Amino acid sequence: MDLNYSDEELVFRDEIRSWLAANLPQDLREKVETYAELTRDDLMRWHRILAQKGWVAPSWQKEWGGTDWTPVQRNIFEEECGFASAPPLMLFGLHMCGPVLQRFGTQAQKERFLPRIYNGDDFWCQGYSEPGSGSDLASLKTRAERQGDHYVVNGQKIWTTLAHYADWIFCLVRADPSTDKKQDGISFLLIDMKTPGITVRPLMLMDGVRHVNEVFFDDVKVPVENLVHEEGKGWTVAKYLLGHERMSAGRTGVSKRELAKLKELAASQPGNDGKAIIEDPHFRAKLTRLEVELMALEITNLRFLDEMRRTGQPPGADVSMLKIKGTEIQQTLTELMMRAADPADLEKYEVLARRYFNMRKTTIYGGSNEVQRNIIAKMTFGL
Amino acid sequence: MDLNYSDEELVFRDEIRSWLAANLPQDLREKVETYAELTRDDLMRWHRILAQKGWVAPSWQKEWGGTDWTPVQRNIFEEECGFASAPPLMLFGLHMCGPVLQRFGTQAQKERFLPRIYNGDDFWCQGYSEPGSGSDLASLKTRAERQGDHYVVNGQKIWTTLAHYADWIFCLVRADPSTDKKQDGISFLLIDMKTPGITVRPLMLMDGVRHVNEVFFDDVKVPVENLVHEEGKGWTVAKYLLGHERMSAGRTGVSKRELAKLKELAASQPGNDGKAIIEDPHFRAKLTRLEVELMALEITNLRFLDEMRRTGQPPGADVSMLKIKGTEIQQTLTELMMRAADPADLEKYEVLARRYFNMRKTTIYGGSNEVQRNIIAKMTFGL
Amino acid sequence: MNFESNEEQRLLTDSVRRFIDKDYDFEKRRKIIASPEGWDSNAWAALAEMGVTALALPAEYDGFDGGAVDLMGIMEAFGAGLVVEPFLPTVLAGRLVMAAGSEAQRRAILPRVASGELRLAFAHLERGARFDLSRVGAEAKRTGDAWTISGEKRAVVGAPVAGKLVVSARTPSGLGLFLIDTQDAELKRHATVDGMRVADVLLFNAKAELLGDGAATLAKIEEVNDFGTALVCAEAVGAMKYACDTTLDYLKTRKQFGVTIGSFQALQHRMVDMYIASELSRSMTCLACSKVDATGDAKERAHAVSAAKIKISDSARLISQEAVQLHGGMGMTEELKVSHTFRRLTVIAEQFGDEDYHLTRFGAL
Amino acid sequence: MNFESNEEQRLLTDSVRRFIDKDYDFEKRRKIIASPEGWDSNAWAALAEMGVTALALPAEYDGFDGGAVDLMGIMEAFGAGLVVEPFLPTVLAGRLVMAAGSEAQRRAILPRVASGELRLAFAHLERGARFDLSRVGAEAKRTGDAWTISGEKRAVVGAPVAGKLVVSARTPSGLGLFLIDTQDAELKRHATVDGMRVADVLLFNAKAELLGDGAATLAKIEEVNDFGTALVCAEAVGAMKYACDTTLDYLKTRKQFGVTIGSFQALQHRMVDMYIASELSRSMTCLACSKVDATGDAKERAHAVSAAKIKISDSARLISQEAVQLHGGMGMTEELKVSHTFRRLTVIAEQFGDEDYHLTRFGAL
Repeated sequence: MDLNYSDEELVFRDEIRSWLAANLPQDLREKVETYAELTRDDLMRWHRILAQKGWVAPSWQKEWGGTDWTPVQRNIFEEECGFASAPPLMLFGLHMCGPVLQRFGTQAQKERFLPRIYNGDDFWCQGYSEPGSGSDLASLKTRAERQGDHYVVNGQKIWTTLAHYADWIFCLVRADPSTDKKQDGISFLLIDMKTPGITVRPLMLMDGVRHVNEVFFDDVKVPVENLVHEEGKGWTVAKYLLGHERMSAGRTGVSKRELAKLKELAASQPGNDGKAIIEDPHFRAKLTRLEVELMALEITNLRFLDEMRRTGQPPGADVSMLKIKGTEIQQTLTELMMRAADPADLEKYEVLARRYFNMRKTTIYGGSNEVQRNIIAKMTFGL
Repeated sequence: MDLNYSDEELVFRDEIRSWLAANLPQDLREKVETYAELTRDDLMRWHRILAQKGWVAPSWQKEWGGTDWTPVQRNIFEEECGFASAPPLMLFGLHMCGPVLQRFGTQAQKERFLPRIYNGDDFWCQGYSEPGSGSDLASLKTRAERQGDHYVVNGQKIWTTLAHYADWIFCLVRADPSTDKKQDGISFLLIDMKTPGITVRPLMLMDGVRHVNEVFFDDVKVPVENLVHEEGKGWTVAKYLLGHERMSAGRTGVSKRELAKLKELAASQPGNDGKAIIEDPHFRAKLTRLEVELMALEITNLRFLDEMRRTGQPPGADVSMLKIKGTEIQQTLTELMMRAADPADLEKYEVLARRYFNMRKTTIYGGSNEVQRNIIAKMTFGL
Repeated sequence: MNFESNEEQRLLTDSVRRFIDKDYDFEKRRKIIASPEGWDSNAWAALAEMGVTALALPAEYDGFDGGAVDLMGIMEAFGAGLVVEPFLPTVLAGRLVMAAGSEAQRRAILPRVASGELRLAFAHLERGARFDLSRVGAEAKRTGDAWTISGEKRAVVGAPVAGKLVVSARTPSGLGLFLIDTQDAELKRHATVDGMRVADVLLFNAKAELLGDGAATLAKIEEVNDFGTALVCAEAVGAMKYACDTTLDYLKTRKQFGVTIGSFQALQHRMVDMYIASELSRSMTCLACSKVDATGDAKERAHAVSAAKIKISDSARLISQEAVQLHGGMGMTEELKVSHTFRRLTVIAEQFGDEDYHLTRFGAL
Repeated sequence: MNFESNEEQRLLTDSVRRFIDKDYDFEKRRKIIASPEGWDSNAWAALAEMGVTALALPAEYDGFDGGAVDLMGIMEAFGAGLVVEPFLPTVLAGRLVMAAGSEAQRRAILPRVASGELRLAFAHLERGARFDLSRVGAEAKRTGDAWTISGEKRAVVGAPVAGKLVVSARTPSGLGLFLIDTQDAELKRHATVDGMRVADVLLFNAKAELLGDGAATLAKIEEVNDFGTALVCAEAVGAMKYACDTTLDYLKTRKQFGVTIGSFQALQHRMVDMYIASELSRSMTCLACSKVDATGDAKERAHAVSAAKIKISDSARLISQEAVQLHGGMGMTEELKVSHTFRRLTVIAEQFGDEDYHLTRFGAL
């Protein structure tokens, strides 16, 4: 057993680290570090810098731009980006639509969409949840009726992250409402956001920022060539994505950066006795427990990567624990930051409180933590 | 709103307190305070002292020895007994069989059993749980078949507290195994423990002490006059008892005494820095939170009593929260005591560890805390 | 022993509740917090009309001699309705005028507070002090009979809408309490995340009127602060009750996998734990309010108040977080009231000292 | 980076596991802990035969140059099987002889430890010290070349079955480590709640042999103590895994209300939380063991070990309590192994410092 990176991996890490130091624009880094809102341009600028370097989609197939990195290298890259305060990459194109097209798309679909995703020409969003179907995704109702060369889509999506920035949306839609099993009869469609009949309505979250939207489809015509995989096989596609999503849910790189910032903050903010709040034993105990949880998550994440490396298999249901612990840690981080701030410092408190509010979503979205527990109970335990 | 006792109640409390100071034998008090095992004689000696004073069964009907105290007075009495380190009263006769006979018994049954329970002539135990039916009590299988003037009882009870001390057992048995609803067809029987065919087998708990037993019934003949209420109506009797049981589950008097002892202990035991462990901020925080929970429980208990006093109604399902919090507090008390003990003091640690082990049962028995949560969800919330 | 409200308490609380239901619903509140002023003079007038602003002041100054127990039901109603009117700062500063001021000052100020004409705020907090009430840096200077204060008071709740401020400052004899006209200070106005209006109050030789100073001043501030803590606990109880009720409603109506989510046992048990936390918090609030009113012993009062605030801070966090979680995505939106209740409970958990502060304070008693 | 055991580690761990399955099952263990000796010389011989007693000693003294990582799987197996043999005290004291003793002393002691002939224990703890390793009151006196020690060492695990004891005591140059023959001490024997044998060791001018003393002694004790902490974490991981597995089995077989209790979602989610705690504890144990072996930096080592012990203490409590609770009454009985696992985990949570101690230690690094 050896928990250290190998020499090659350390060289790799140093390469990433120094490239990031040289190429991550200072203004973007600052925005990330001050929790400022990132515009579409901010996000895409960073995307394109990475695309140009050839690092924007490490896990893609080589021919479409993948880097052939090992799982450990990919993890190092993500950690370093997080630690360097790089803006997040928008995952809907890179981690979701891209892999789906590579696995299920036609050659024509691949050629049409993959380069544009890679280069950051198109901004993608994800149309999964509906008002009546959150955790119970398979009960979705948005209807796609075949009419000649088109599907005609009617219905509503909700919680659509950054739909107001998006050029394209990939959707789960119901092709056949008559199936016995609700998982059957679902299709996976790619829809141009400029198609007539699409309305995007903001859904303001409690931090006062527009992150998510409702998207309404009113007789939206989608060419049949935008169907991915077979009609009625959308659930297979969705399940394929599930594993992808959870593996990166730990976000240990970002959390390590935030922990370092929390410690700095707590060392600078007053406690009740004139000393810094970090020296308050109650606060310190919470901070230490958080740090321990993050260490445990990080090593657990490495254990999964090591297993992937050895077996060549994607991780099983246990990877849900990365989502559960990763999001709990992210939430506790923001909570302790808010609590570390001097309550007399209105600006600081407000920025950190809003961030705390916003991060409450992480245990809800991407499969709520309750659903993740159900998954472990069912798949790992057989209950 | 007034959270203080009235002047009359204070007079009453002082009367109880000084009587206890004068009449609680020193050796029994010491046994309680050192967590020594109480023998049958210890328990009955205290029972008889209280019986002689006329205070052993305050809630009974006046004609059978009840005191006509208000709910608040009864609570004061219980608190004071707990705080004075009086031995526990065995509830199976006084709080269970006695009230059941007064509510459901024939005049002959009352006259035969109540005075002997009151005076401590008979030691009672409770035959409810069976190996296959713990929380799901109604699924019990012990069979009582009518044969002429007798029921013939066959089956097994488990978790029978102090059955090895007992003269009598009251049992839930199945009179009719053919009913559709498993709650129907259950009878409530009184059985003399000396009847041939009864075998008591100890079930050692992990503190190494014999508290509970298995009781086997092998063609045990029980005269029909020992049936309480009607044949097949035992479930009505059991439900009647449920409310009785939970109301006294808070045990705030005993817990307040134990909290005081915990503080004394923690002030006398070393921490890691040469100061007493009570000054360790981590330990102190746990202790304070425990004290706060106990304060909250005590006042919540008073709120329920106040409501009973005003409405004259027994408390509803909400009283389950007294059981939940009361037992959690009792467990935390024993856990912190164990942790306060100097690990170098083998005798002290062992006594306190065994007590911690033993108290784990409190969240399991008397309707597990999971069942209590189900009760609130169903009865209070209507879920 | 008696947990019931008396007749007057019940009647007044019912009026306040009816007023909130009718004239201060979620839509109305949304407009108020979006308005430039951030409070509603009509609502204020209505509360004054009902006698709320006079309740906790002595009868000799047109008040009703009420205490924390009398305000408990009203604060619960404010918590449930997320009322943002500057009642709490006004009543606290009013009680400081009562505690520290001269007879003439009381006569000049308190009847105007009782009538609702004058709103007050207590400017005490400074940078670096966190919850330690004794840390005051602002300095008062005396020239003849006139005082001026220089210093920076931060995050003063209610200051933007107050006519006068009660300000703490150092004097030659220790700590003093002063009255200043709000217009004599420079205010940096701010709307906080829970919809309240606060201000940083910057004082440059600001004209001030001495209420009182000397050794007893800190004890007076502590007493009024404990009073405020008890009240904010009651407000939290109302907000927690709302959060529990609305979450239970959601569990009963929201369907997933073909059944209501309230049928899932894991969620039921969590709902039970929220409910228990809410009920225990109510008990502790009863204790704190009754001790604040009844005891003259500062230690006994602090014991009850800190214990209550520990429980309320813990419960506020548990209940607000669970309420949002059990609501799923909907709980995250501005559109649902529960997200605003979440924010208010988040702030209350820290207001008048978070549970860490009160753990230390309780432990030192 | 690589979490796999190597071939030797796998083979040895498998042998130990097979041995426990076959010759150290729950019934056998019950007999051992009920016996007057409280350990099993046959089992000990078998472990020695397999090389377990030699594993963590240097090759030059007949050992296998192993470290904590090599022992990890074995300690897990011990934890799962609740093995009560005095392995941990022997290996810790052996490593102290290695760290502090002279070449001659090593030669005299270590090969006998490696072969299984000699069992050791480390007599360090005294009343009033709790987990602070630096608090030693026992005093060593020198007369010519001969040393004697007076003092009381408490709760020394393994002392009743050890041939020799490593004892810490004050010397003129600070702290010293000594060897004494167990028979030169007065032992008050005791069987602890988790089935281990310990003794209070009372020393009255007991003949002692100096291993070493001076400024570096405390650091050596700390290093070996961290080694022991890492090992006991591994033992806990094995015990927690057993507790989780057996609880899951119980959930799958025990029926109530006509269905297995594992179908209740509230219990499923609690089972998941136990499982996650167990897996995260395993990760932290990997970290602690590898740092104990690999780093020469005491601070880095302490950082990893204290973090691991915090996690393991928390998890041990959660898992042991939940395992008993989910077993219902059966979990409370002597008859079920899980109640013994509960007891061992309770003791482990405090052994080598509870989480409060390690929170303070970690915070001070």
